[in-house]
Amino acid sequence: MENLNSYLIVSAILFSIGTIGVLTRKNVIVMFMCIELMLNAVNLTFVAFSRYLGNLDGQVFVFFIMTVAAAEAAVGLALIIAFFNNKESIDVDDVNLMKW
Amino acid sequence: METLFFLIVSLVAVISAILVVTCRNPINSALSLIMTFFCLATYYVMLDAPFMAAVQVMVYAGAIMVLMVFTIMLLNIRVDASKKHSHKLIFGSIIGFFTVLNLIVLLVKSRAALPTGPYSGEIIRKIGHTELIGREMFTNFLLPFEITSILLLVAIIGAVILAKKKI
Amino acid sequence: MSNVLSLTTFLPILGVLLLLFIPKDSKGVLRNVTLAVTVVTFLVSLIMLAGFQTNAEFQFVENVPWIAAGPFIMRYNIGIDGISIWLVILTTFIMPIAVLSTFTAVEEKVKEYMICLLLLETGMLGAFISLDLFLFYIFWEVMLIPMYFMIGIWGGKNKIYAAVKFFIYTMVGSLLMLVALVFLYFKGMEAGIHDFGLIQFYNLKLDMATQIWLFLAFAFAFAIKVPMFPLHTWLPDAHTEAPTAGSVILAAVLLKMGTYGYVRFAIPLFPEAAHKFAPLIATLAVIGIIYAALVAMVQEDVKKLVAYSSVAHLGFVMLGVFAFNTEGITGGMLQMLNHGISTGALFLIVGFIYERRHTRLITDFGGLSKQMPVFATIFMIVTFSSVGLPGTNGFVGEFLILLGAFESQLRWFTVVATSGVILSAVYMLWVFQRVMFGELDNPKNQKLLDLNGREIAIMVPLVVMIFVMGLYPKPFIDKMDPAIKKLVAQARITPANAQMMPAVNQMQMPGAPQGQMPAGHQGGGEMPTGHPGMENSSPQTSPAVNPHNAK
Amino acid sequence: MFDKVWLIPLFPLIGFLINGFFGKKIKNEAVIGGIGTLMIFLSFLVSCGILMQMIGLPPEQRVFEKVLFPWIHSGSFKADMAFLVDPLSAIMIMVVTGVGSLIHLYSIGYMHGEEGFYRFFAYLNLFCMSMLLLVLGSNMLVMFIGWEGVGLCSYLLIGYYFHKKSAGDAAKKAFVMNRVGDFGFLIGLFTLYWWFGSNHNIWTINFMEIKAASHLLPYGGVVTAASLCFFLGATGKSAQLPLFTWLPDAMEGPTPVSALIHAATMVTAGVYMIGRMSFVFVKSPETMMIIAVVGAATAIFAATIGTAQNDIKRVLAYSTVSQLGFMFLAMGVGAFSAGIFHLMTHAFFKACLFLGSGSVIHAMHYALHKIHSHDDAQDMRNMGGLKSAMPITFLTFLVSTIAISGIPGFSGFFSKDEILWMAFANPYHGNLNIVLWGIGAIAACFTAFYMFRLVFMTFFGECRINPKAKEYLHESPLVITIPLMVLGFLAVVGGYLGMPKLLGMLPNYFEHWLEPVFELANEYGSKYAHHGAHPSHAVEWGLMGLSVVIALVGITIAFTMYVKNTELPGKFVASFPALHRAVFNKWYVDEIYDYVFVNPCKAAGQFLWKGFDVLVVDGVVNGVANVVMGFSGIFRYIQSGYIYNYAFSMALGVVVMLGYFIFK
Repeated sequence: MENLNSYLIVSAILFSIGTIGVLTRKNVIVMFMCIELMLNAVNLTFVAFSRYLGNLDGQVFVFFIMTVAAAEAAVGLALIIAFFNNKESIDVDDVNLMKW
Repeated sequence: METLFFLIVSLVAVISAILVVTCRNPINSALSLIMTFFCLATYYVMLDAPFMAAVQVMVYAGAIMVLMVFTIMLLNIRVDASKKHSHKLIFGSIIGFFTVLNLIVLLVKSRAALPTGPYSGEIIRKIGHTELIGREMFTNFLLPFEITSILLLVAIIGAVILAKKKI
Repeated sequence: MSNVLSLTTFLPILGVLLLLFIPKDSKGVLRNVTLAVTVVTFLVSLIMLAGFQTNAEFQFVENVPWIAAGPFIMRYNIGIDGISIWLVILTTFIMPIAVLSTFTAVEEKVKEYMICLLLLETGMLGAFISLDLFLFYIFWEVMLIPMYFMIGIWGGKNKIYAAVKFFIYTMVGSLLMLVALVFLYFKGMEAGIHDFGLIQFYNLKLDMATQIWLFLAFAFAFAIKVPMFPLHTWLPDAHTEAPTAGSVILAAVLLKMGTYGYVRFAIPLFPEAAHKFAPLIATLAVIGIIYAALVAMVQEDVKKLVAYSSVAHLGFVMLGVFAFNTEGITGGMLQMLNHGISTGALFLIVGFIYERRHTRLITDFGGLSKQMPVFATIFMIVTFSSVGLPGTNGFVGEFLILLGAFESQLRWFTVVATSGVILSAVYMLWVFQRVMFGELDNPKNQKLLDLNGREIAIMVPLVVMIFVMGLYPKPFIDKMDPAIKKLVAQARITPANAQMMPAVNQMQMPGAPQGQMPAGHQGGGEMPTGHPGMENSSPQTSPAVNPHNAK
Repeated sequence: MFDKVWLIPLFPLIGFLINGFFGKKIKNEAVIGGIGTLMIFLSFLVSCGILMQMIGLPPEQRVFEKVLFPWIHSGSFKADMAFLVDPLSAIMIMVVTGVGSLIHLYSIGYMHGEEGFYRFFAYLNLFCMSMLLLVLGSNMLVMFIGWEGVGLCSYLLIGYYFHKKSAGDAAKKAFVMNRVGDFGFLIGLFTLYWWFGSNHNIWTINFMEIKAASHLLPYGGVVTAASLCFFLGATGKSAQLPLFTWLPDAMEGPTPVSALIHAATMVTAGVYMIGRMSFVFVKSPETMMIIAVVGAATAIFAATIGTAQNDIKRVLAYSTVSQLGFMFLAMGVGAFSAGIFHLMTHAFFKACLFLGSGSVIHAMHYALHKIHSHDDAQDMRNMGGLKSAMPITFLTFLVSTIAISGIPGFSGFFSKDEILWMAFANPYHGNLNIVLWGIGAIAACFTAFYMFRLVFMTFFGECRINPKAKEYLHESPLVITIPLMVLGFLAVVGGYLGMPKLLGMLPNYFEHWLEPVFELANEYGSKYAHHGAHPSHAVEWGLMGLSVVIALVGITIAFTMYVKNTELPGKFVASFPALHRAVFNKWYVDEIYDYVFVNPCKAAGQFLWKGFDVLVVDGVVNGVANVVMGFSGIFRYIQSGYIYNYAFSMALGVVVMLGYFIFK
């Protein structure tokens, strides 16, 4: 097993890249993927800590996170489709109903 | 040897993650993301969590990403060159850079606690990861597990209602 | 029937629940159900009136624990006395009329409109019957919201501005009131009161500085609602933009909240401060009377004119209330009822012609008498009621107010205020003349239809009340008299209090029934029986009042 | 019979309700008019009964109060719906119901074929009811109901032809001017009530109770204030200076209305009120003097305007104002019964004059209508020579004119001469007496002049009406002429009730009758009267002769100018153009009022609305809102509405906070 810190650094980098993606991309689906990326970075942290601490709770959490991610993907993609049906676009700039 | 392997996997993971963000075509992004997921699965294996790796591949790389790709295909979005990024990439990069910096400094400055749990690599390998997870899940985490199922049900209903044009 | 008061108050809420089950497209059913609910509420309130004993006590009292949050204990404490019962009756009386007036006026979102109306009714009734300050505050705010929506959704073309203005004006005042309320609560705690019960607070003796600040906060909140000059500018806008029923309710009941607030809370809770500020408030009231009359005179929009006339009328009420004698306060109370009836009727009348012509500009009309004789007759009666012609209700209230104020320290204010009587005749008759008299030269007016059966049915009860209250106000006065005498006794300041006295932060008689209170510790204030008014009138109190009024 | 006094106002009320609610459905003019007339006639009968009973009683038992129901009771204030019957109100109800019945009868003919026939009779009945409440009220508040009620009816009846703008304006003007008076009435009421209450613990507005307590009132001081306020009320209602301008405009109403309301009854309410409260007024020498001066000034002022008017009704209107001035003069010099006496005789002859003019207008209108001419039927310049066409109208008109001019033997002489004599001989005003008398005498001269000018222009000379219309001129029907004849008869004989003692042929029944009412006032008055040398009988004879001569002079001038030498008026106008213009335009009083009161009020209203309400108050409110909005306008850029912006700020926040905790 590698050093815990290595995993955590990788995780941090992945998380940051995900953040950058969410912040900079306009395509809602890509943003969505970036969110998945961030979730996975967190998952990695969980698993790494779990392994390091010898406690399986972290991995159970990862399991739950995956379930939530699946649910999120389903609902989120449905939302995107619904949005696309309305606006013929998945550009996040067009999500402007809240804008005044 | 193991360190080298770790470095290669890390490199692949980071590069494909960067590709997710930078690729113009969402399909390419999706494919890169799958690549990242595989890298993560590799890490899980390296961390003595083969069950998690399997789930990672099946659920993430399989189910979720198929859903994504399917959606991309379904919507058939043109690749629009001019409007890829909402913000200047630089702002995002600054945020990202500082996030990394923060986290790394945090790592460096902090000292992890000593291992507390009973499950060392040997025990896991001896008993079997899947069994351990299963035991944990159906004893200590039974209620959350059941609630998760409800969550999934709600998500299914929500997805159906949202995606449908006329209910 | 011990909880008939709660029944009256929450019947409209039951109506709301009923309305929820009616599909929104069946407008006729919605309207009729709402009408039925309000009529039933009115009938229940009449039962209450029949059971009302003519004395100074609060009746139909219900007092149960409600919220206990840490140090704050709120109770569901309601009851009515001679002062509030008539306002309750006024509310329940006006509501069916207001509902009936919307039958053709509102075609969009009927269900929501009716729900708003019913919620509003509960809010108004609740505010009138609350004997717990916190409960009062809640109902006070409850009223605000349906009214906000009524103006904002079903209003005229400038509705958003008007609705927001109305909301913010009122909100500013009520926030101050909330602060004062909490402060009062803590003051009460020091004296051993552990809830927001109004009656306990009546017995609280506060030092002058506290009284002044609390009075100012309460008075500000109520002054906005009244509205008193110069806080009145929300009223013309709100009235002009609100739908007819909204204007009617706003004028008939909501404005009374302000004056009622003075009568029920601001004066008896802080009598010394009230006396101290009486000249200021009388000044503002008198300015309001003259000012609103002058401004009303030059209005081009009938509805705005009526709105300004409200300001003038409420100025009279304030003058009467701050006379601190039986005549003045009785006049003020009567004038509240009168104003509810006659100004409500005026808004209905404006609504009738607006529905027909979709304009309210005076210049668009002229000569309608010829085309609409019934309308002309009713309009004229209401106009004269608003002007205060003897024989109509407007006179009795106005007269008693002026008489009471003249007897009190406010003599010179009264003289000025009386000239408002002239001005009211000027602007009301002028608008009547321009709308109803003259040649019927506008071709659009030549095909106007006279009032139909429903509209006449709306106006008849109001017209009847105009004459009943004008010719035989005795039952009204008799019912409210004991309560007003009690109020006068509470509002009277004893010489000891009139000095800048040290704080007497203790209750005189903790938990004693309210009715025995005034005679107990207010020197010389034996509950009058033989010649009550003579003892209540100002001359005796004048030496006590003078030190404060001297400026 | 006294007990049935409430029937008197009740009958007209019933008539009002019947005609008001069902008149439109009845349609039959005879029935509507019949009901209206019958109701007021029934009141007249009851009034007669009361009068008869009162005559049978000794003077001290002639006061009776009937409480109908309690009205406003609050605190110490008490006002009942109650009626007071005493010699004064007995006379008033006789005049109101008597003259009222005749005018109702007349209206059946005069209003024939009008669109709102039922409305007219309903209003007329309502008016009678209000007027009866006014004179019968046993406290100030019931009087005030009537007081305002007659104002209302006057408003309704002046505005009867509501499609005419001038009618609407006149109606409003009348009501508002009356309201100015009402303001005074109310303040006066408050002052008395408060003074008695706070000083003597007598909380009352009941006339009899005030009378009983009136010895407590001081001379002058608060009484002056109160009585001046009441007097302001009287000037509004009775069209005295400075509130007289509504009365001539009120002629926009139908002629019977002018006769009933604006000549015989309503406008005399102010006089009646002073009479009713004589014991208060007389306690203030200042007020008495002001009343006398205002009365005399009004008498002369209105008389001058009357000389230059061409509208037949307007001349009569100014004449009414002038005659009312005489009544106030009488009140002001303490000759209360003379004032009331003049009120009564004036009711007879002025009602007759108005009805006569109505008859003329009716005929003119008919004739002009027949030839589709749009000439003014009320303009005397279009009349002339009508005496042959309308003999009965002419005769009654002439009789009444002689009466008003003060020719001995007719009623006006007795009452007016009594007033002039009292103005000269009263003990109250010292040296002012001679001035008052002089003004009164000159006003009487003017009266004779313009009244005969009216008669000559209308009935004498050649007919100036369109020749084609001439053949349509005819005498009015009986229903119109009967009231004329009755009133004409009364105008002749009415005066014999109150013959001056000096002539000694008959006792002065009238003064004797009212003695118990004014006894107290005279007693109070004598406290400060100047008991100088009482003018001798010779002086009285001389003055009486002088006033007759003055009247004759007026008549002669009129005769010279309008019968013998018809160019004279034109020459006169040509030589004094400014004077004529001023008189013709009523001394520009209306314009002055517009300039001084009406326009500033409107301007103030505009300013307060646009300047203060909108600019200052709303400016502050909107200003606060604008400041908030200005800031939010800056901050809104943060709230772009784009999700990624929010995400960006969130991420930034997380990074910064994390960084803070890490690097600190």
